[in-house]
Amino acid sequence: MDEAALRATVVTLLQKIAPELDPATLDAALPLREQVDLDSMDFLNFLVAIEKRLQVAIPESDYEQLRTLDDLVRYLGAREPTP
Amino acid sequence: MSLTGIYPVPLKRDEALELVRQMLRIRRFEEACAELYGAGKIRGFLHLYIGEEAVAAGALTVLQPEDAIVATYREHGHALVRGIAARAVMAEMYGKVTGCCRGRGGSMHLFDAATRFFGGNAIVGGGLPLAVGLALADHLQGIARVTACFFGEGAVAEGAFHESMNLAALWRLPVLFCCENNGYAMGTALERSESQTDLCAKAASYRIAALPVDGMDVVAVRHATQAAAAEVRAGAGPRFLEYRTYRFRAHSMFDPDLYRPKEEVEEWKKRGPLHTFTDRLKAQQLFAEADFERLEAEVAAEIKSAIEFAEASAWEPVEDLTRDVVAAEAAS
Amino acid sequence: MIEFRLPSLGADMDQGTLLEWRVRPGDVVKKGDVLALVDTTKAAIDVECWHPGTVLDLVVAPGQTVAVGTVMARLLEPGEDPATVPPATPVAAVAAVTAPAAASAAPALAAVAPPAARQPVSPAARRRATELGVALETIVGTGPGGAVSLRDVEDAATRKTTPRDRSQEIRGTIAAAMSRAKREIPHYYLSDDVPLGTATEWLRRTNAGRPVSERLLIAALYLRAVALAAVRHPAMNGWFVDGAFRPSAAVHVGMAISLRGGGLIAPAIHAVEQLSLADTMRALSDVVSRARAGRLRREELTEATITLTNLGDDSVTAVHGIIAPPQVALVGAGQVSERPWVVGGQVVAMPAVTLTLAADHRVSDGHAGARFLADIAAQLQRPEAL
Amino acid sequence: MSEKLSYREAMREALRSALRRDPRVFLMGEDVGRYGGSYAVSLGLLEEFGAERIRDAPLSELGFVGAGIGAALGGLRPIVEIMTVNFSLLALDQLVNTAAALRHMTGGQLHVPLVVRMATGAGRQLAAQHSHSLEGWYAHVPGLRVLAPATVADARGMLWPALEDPDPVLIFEHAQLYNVEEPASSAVGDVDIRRAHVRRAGRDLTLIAYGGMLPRTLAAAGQLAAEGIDAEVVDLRVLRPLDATTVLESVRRTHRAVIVDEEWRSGSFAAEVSARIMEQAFYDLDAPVARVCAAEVPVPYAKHLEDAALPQLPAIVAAARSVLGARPA
Repeated sequence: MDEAALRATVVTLLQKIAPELDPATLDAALPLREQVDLDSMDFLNFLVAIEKRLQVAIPESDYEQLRTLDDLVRYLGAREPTP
Repeated sequence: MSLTGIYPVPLKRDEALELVRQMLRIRRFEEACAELYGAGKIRGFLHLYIGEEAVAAGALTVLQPEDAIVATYREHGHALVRGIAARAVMAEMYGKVTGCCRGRGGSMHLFDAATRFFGGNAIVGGGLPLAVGLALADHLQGIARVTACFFGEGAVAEGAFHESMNLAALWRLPVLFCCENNGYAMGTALERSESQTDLCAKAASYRIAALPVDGMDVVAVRHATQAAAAEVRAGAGPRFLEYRTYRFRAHSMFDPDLYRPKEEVEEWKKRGPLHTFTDRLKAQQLFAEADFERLEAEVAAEIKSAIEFAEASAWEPVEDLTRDVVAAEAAS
Repeated sequence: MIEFRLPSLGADMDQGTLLEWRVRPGDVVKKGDVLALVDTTKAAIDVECWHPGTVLDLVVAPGQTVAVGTVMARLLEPGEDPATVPPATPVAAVAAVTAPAAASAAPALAAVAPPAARQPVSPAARRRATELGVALETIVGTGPGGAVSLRDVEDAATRKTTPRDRSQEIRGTIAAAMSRAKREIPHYYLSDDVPLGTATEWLRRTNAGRPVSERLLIAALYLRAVALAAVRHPAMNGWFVDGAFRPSAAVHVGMAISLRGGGLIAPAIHAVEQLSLADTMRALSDVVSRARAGRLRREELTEATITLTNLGDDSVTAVHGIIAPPQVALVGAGQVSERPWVVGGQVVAMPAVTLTLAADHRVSDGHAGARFLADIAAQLQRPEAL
Repeated sequence: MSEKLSYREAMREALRSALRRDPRVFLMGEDVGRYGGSYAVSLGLLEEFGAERIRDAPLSELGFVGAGIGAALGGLRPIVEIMTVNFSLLALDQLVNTAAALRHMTGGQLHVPLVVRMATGAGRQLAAQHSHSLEGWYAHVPGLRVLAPATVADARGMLWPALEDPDPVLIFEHAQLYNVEEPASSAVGDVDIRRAHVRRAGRDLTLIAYGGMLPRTLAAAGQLAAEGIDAEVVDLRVLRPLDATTVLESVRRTHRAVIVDEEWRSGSFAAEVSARIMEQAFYDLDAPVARVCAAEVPVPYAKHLEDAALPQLPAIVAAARSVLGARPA
């Protein structure tokens, strides 16, 4: 999956959590949770969806690295697909 | 009127004076009431007994304290002679809380449990079945006392009269039926309301021994009542006395009194119970003008005091309005 | 024949709009099956069936708004011959609902009747509100006894711009419930800073070995701690109804969940005191996702016995909440942050949370509340036992 | 011309006119003749119509009411006067067991074209045996028509339609109304004895009253108007069969109802009216129906207690305000 496709997938999954999200207004370089109003449960569910879809394991200790959309795409691009 | 006439009064002086005093109390009390009614102190209906005093004075002075009295809405005299304090009666007429019924009954509804005075009934004939029941209670409990039931001749037209006469006779109950026949049921003369104007004949038809009495003669009333009450008390069953009397005033304060000739009223007034009795006593040297003056003064003081008491008394608090509709513990 | 009627799912629910049927005629259903999804002023709610049977016909069509108590579908009892069943009578839309139809709702629903006192609304106002599509919960009554009057409804209708705006309705529902709470419940408030060093470390270690879907949130620890403490402090757990407190044996924790686009809902997670921590987490996850999707069940809306509100994701230190009637207590948690903490005579950086308690003074006093709060704090020091 | 006519005179005129109009009509009761009626309603009629048609009866309520029923069966049109509603209890048997029942019980063979008039109500310090309002009891009984004229015009105009009614009609005359006067010109012609009457139009609430409570209720409406509250006043005037239509039409417009009734609250006629409103206009109500009734005590003699026992103007005004809630509609 190329970066564009990966980005699109992540946004789609994010929209399932936050249906009102307009991707055009999302700044990929700014923290997601503030922009999209994700609480810890939303974020958890978001990660669950990513794990399921992309078969990527995300340890809790990595949460700190996953603040922006760019972070996520970079992080997932480095790990996908899980063998 | 067989017993009327000038014959010696067979009474001791103090007994005679007591009869005068009671009649005088009633007369002066009611005259005061009429005046107070005009002044707006007494309201509702006010039925005066003036002219008929000999009946209450003669009859009630020979009944015993344990006997029961049932009366009508023309009952001020009965209440006074029975021993309800004039001040309590007057306060009741005023509607004050110190009245014998806390001011709830007024003129037509004087009651006093302490003297076994069971009203005070403004429904014509309403007291008769009640009296039968009081007597039934005595009969069933074996208590030898009399229930004296006063009612006007107008009540004779009610079904309650006939039902009560029959019950009392059938069960031989100790009721003394005291019919005060003043000739008019409100405005209707006896002969226009009864096919049989001989009321004793009606009683006799129920096999009740009946006697007409000159209700203007306090001595006749006294003796007839004494004798009849003794028979009733002895268990002979009910007795019926027809006191033939006359009210000098209209039926009530609101009665223009157009239904009887003025001459008739004047004729009866000549037979007024108070002055005919005192005349006889004077003729017998049992009574002097000074006695009369002394009694007048006593009675005047009593009534003045009663009025002052009523004037000074309080009204029942409005918060107590719903008190005594039923027993307190059952009220909700 | 079984009549499947629109149940009353909350104190203020008079009607509902059928969103979709989950069954078709001929389907065999068992007790507890969800038959329909119904939209209410509060949420879209799954409505289940209380009797086994076979769906005979669907009386109400999706999109139709009907009064509580209206027969929505008819089911044949097991073994019943459809030939013996008379044809269904069509259902009137709610604006034309007649008195008997509305009145007939009560008996069948008594068992699930909401505990809260009914909002006083005059009959004329209620009817007019239906006609105008005004949510009664949003209206402060000025009629006799504070009842919503005809004029109140008409005033509200003229103020209103978007009649079917969900968030506005929810806002109104919250306004009504919270106004009532502030009016009726004498609140008292307590707070305590609770160290979470042990708990956060335990969570970190526990979550480290787990896939995302099995990881725990601190909220789950709070839920369990509150439930276990509530069992020991019955004056915090139950309902105040008809002038008396009725403690609850089970602890159904209403979890305050903020809704996207505004609003708040606090569905109950049932019998948390009996759940494992993992099950608690699963229940929490489930209820949050369904709440956000507008898909709650009726019990979840009406049966909470105590509320937990966790604003830990927001940068607030403490939350002083309003009790949701007829409950009598609400526990609030602020943000978990590192704070200077004295441990063994040394100041250390300690993850800590400010826990608050809002409780009903008609039922308990500050001392009892303090002990309850202390108990929760103590539970959180032993996360492995949660 | 502003010649006045009192309620008493209006009733007398109604009697006189009926006696002149129909030879089958006669008046019977206690002291209706020579005495002129206990409330002087029939004063002078004896002289004009004679003792046969203005017939004094002994104190035999059961007897002469029953005789009135018999005379009606026998082809006459009796008007029976009972002194007060309290005394009518002595005749309750004949009224309920005979007059009201005969038509139905005989399968329609017999009917009782009888009119019974009686005074009702309190306010004159006559205490517990002369003051009650029991018309609601009679309104409970099928087979009777129960009227409560509250105005001079109704006093004048109800009697003839009542006499034309082939079934028994009871007319309750509140004793407090006898001296009420209205311009004589207002009291002409028959009155519809099937319909209630709106005495005052208003938008904000409906005050419902009858008989002796009507003047007081109108006064309350006047006082409310000064406060900016526009009350409609419905005079029921026919208690049986109740003209629910007029009441409901009004309540559907105003959405609020206060019923003023001198009867005791429990089981009062007001209770019946309230139930009708609840049954038939529930969804039109914007406030609970309120009632202003007598205190549940036998009416006491003392003035202040009697006043306290009866529905008074301030209580009516207060009830009206209460159904309006926090602000006037």
